[in-house]
Amino acid sequence: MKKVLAIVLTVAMVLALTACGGGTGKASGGDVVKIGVYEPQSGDNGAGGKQEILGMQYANSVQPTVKIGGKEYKVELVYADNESSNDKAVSAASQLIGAGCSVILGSYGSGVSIAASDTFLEAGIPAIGVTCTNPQVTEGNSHYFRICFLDPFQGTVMANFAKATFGAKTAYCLGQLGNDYDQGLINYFKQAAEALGMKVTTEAFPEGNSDFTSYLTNAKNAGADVIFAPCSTSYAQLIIEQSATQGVSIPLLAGDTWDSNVILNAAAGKNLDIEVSTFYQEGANADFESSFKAWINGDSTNLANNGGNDTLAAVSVMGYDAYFTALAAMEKAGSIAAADIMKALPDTTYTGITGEIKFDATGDAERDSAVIKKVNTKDAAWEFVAVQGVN
Amino acid sequence: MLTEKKDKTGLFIGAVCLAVLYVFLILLDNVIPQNSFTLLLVPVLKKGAIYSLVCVSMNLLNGFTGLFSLGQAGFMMLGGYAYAIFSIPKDQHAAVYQYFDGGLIQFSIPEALSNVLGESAGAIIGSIICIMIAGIVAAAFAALIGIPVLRLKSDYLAIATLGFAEILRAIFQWSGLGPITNGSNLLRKYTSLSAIKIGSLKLATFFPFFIAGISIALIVLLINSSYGRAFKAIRDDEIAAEAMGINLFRHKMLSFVISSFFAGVGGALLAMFQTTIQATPFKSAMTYELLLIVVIGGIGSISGSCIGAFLFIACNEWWLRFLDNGSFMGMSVPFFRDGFRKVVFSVIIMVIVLFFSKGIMGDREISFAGLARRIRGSKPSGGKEAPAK
Amino acid sequence: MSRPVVLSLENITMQFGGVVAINNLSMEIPEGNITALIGPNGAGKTTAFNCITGVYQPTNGIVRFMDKVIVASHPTGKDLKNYKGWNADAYAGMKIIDPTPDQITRLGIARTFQNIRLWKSMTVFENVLTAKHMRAKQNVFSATFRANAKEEKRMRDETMALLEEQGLDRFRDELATSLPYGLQRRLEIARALATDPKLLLLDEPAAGMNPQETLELSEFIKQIRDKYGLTILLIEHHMDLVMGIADYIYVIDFGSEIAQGLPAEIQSNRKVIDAYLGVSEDE
Amino acid sequence: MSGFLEANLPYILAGISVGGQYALIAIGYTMVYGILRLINFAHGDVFMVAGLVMVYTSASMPMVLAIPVVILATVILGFAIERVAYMPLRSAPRMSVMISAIGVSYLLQNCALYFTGGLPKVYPEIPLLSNSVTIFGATTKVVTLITPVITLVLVIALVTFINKTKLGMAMRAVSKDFETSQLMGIRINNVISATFMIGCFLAAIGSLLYFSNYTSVIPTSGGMPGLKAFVAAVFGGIGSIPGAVIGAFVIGICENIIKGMGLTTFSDAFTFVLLIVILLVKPTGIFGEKATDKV
Repeated sequence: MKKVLAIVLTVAMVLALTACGGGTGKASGGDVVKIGVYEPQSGDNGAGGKQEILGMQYANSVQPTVKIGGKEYKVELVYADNESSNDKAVSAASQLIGAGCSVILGSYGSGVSIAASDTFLEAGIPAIGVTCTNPQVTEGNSHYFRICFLDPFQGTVMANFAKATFGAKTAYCLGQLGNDYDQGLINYFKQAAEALGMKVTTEAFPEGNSDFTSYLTNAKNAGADVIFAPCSTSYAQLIIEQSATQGVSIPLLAGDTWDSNVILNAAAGKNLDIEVSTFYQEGANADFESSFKAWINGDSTNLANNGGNDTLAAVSVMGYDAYFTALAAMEKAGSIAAADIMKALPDTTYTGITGEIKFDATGDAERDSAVIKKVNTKDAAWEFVAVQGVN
Repeated sequence: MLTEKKDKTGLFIGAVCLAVLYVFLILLDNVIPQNSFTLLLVPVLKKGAIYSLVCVSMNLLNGFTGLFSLGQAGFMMLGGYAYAIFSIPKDQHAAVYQYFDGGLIQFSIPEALSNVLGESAGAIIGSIICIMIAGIVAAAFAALIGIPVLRLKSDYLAIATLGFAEILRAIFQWSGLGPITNGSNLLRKYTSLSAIKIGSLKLATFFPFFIAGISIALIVLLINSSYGRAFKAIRDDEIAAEAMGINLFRHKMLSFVISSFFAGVGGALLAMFQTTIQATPFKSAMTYELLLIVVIGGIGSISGSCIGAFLFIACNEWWLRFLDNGSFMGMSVPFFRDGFRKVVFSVIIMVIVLFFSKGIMGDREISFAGLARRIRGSKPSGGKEAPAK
Repeated sequence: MSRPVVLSLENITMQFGGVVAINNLSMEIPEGNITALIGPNGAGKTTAFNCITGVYQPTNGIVRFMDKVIVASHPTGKDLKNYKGWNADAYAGMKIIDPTPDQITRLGIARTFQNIRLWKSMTVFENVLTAKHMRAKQNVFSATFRANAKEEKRMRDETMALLEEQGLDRFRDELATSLPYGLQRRLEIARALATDPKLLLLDEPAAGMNPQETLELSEFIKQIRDKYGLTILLIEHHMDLVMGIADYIYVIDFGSEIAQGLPAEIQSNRKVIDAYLGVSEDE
Repeated sequence: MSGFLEANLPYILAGISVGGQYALIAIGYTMVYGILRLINFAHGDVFMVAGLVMVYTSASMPMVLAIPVVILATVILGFAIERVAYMPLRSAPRMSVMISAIGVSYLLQNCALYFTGGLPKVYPEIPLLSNSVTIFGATTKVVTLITPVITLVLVIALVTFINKTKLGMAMRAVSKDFETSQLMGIRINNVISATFMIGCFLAAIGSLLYFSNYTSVIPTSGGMPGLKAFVAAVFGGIGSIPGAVIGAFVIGICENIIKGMGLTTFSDAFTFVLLIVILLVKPTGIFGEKATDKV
């Protein structure tokens, strides 16, 4: 019995090895250009990562080829799951490099992007951040670009919005302990809010926490006018649910992570005021949306990855734009070599669904406004509120 | 007195194998052209070496001293942080500690040494010093934690050490300590493996093997010394050990502190490998993973832990990744989608645990002396390399 | 009784919850003597050993070794309230001394166990060598870096000598637990001797041995006593062995001493015979 | 007074309700430990699987049917885990069994990850349990109030079962002395299976209550509650059922008071501090029996 098992295991290992060797061996060459999709597909940010990938997949289905230097290349997306975890970042990144990707897209979540940054740098492969908003992703990195706005901007936008719309005097911030995205955004929100004369209380919940009633009571007892909770959707769902059952009617504000179906589903039918800042407002481009939705509805896996319905998340749209930005950079470079693309990227411009993408000196897209939208709890849909700038 | 003498041939073969490995690693970094295979191989090798060290240190505690401790990830975290904090260059402080006004500790050992000794020497010596600091910090914490928890027995010790690791993690993520630990945010821009080179000779893969090799050699020497025998005596029968004059608390503490020292060194190497460090991944799941490796390799076997570490890392992060991609050798397979790799992987682990409960090596060691004897055609007699039971 | 007393127990009482396992036991063991502690099963013999060797803290009483108090205790708190033994106040003013077993061994008291406790993953040689660890003149650094090779060699040589003397050298690389029962007992004694004791406590050394082996063991015990200048306290059921080698005998039953004296006196003592034969009260 | 109550009652309520849920999981840990001396690391994941099964069954059948199906499925899962992963290792060293438990936990989590695709699943609303009520100005779910009641009823039933029935007696005998019970003709394997099934039954009930309150199920959902419940079991003296229940309530309430005091960063850490303090003061927990090694 044991011997048979041992043999079976060994054979499986060898097969696996050859499969990898074979699979990656014949990777480059031919008329294929590979784009690495460096996204979380599991872990805390798995849901967001999947939606971002959807955008890229859709874009790939819209335009599966690219013409570079008169030659037609088939664009192949190569995926690596970074499991929302920094300690898996290097090997996931190496996998993409090993597969011969010319450019990398991602990741959802700034921490994993920063963690893989040096690996991409050493390999000389440019990366385009889609929705990673932490300034450190691109700061001091010549190879990392991004097409979204940054946390200092987003935090300030939300602080301004809290002041202007709700006349907030006291804000309660809640983020996950050990999550750099949450803590970073809260930090900028706090700076801006205090500059506006607000009183800010910050608290953090430990990973794996599911009881938020005490935090909500704390917010209530602190006399908060708004709760700013830019955490990942798994926790957001619990916060929404529990503030409804606790009867806490303080408006909930959050950043781009909350722009997700998960939030809509959780908030449906509840008496809550939830407002988020994001990259894109659904309904801004009807043609694009209807075909995107048709594509999502056409495949059950896609539908499941989008959270079970066809509401477009802004990250999906950003993923779509990122894909085309990458193609634009290749066309501009006139080459599929990573080094050429990296050289071409700073001057690449692309007008996407979410607006014009143009990189500044640090490699960040020049964005001066964010979309603020609010949950219509009756219809479980997003409602446009405002386009808000810093000033 | 025959077996007392070191078998010279065995030692020689071992040394040659090690030398060949090290030369290969240096070639891998410098001469062998990068291709899709080496690109995947190199990170697995690096991480495998680091995990080997950490698992051997865990084996020292759990396998050789019989102390069931689950705090290893916590000590790795301490080491990783200590390393990073003391090696972030001065001009990067403002960027790294962006929310904490550039942080509290305003010097970098590798940088300071680079100014004196030149860049590559400074980076190498500086990072080695920081690795030592990492080990010492972890060991110091272990000594503090050990005073209360080592009085506890078996499962209670396990749960208390696990608890301490979780407490440490919360403290490190606390924004009150932000100026030192950067709170919930990453530490980065410190001296990483790619900075380890002599002139243009890259040592990025060699270095973790080198440090892990020395550390494991030290642990092996310790295990084969009088103290190592005392540890094993405690594992086999605490009451008899105490009756033979072995001070339980002192020896358990020694084992705990030494194990933590090397876990700290491993943590520092992991930080170098990852190029960024954050407290989040160092949770109990990581300790469980290490424990699984130790068991798969064989509790009480150093070479088993090393083999286990490489196999585990390779399977987890390389060989089985194709299971996630939806196709196998060009064919698309219905069950293959993301997450399937982990299912298969955990089934393999269960099979090993259930059907090969002694692990790959049991409590034996790979012995070059035995190998030499086998080559010469005589049977191995007694000693460590023969099956113990 | 002109020889100096090596070990003395004074009024040792050991109470577990409501059960008094030893009640007011006093003993004196002169240097170079072989003293036996006998009694029926469950009389409290091993408990007495455990009180001497620091495994248990006695509830009351003191133990002296070479004129020095090594164990001292008196009931306090909850124990005092439930105390059922002899005079609770006798040592009330005394500082409690509760050493760990290794401290006792360091002083020069070694023991064997009733249910053999050899280190099962180690060879015969390693079992004895490890017992030498306590007296090794090296710290963890010098041991790891082999800085004091002479010390290590001395330990190994002494161990080898000890094994040869016990006739165990043939088995040096065998696993300790693979030895036949009688040899395991011998190995335990060899291991205890490796700690350089002045006093050796043997807990039923002849348990499970046939008459021939028992006879050999008696000779062996006398031999090591003379060779190492030991004082020996042993617990035993085998009357042949006890009567053959003991210089003096203490008999306990239900935790209390019922007789003491020379072997011949004990053999004819009515109380002892009753205790062993379980004579009922009315007879 | 009413202001004080209104401000602080939610903490206590949350604490009691969380405590009740921990208690139901903790009993599973403590019973298994009592008999096998095994920390069943997979127990928290069984709890998570129960939650996931509920998500999937409730989508395809009415609630009255779904709840019994979930409970049954969880009990069968517990039985299967014991038979497959623990029974073959009965004579193996304790460490191996514990590793097997970690392996099962790993497997369950990864299977959950595979089936859910890593997306959080929304737990269905159970009529009655999920409704909101207001007491003393504090609003909460019905389940919060019901949890301690259900917990106490189940614990009393369990204790009666263990003290009064033949199987219960066998369980007590096995936990006192494994080998002797075997010699006395007790069918060890049946007793152990029964223990696992009872533990999983309670975990399933616990999962119903827990996820009705915290309506998101992810593969790691079982981790923290599992760990906390285990801490509760150790706190109360592992092997003791009343100990586990009291430990669970103490931990649940303390945790929420700590959060209320604004020390949110350390709410988990505090649980472990509490544990370590108790272990140092009373190494076998509050109700644990002192074990002495026979020399």
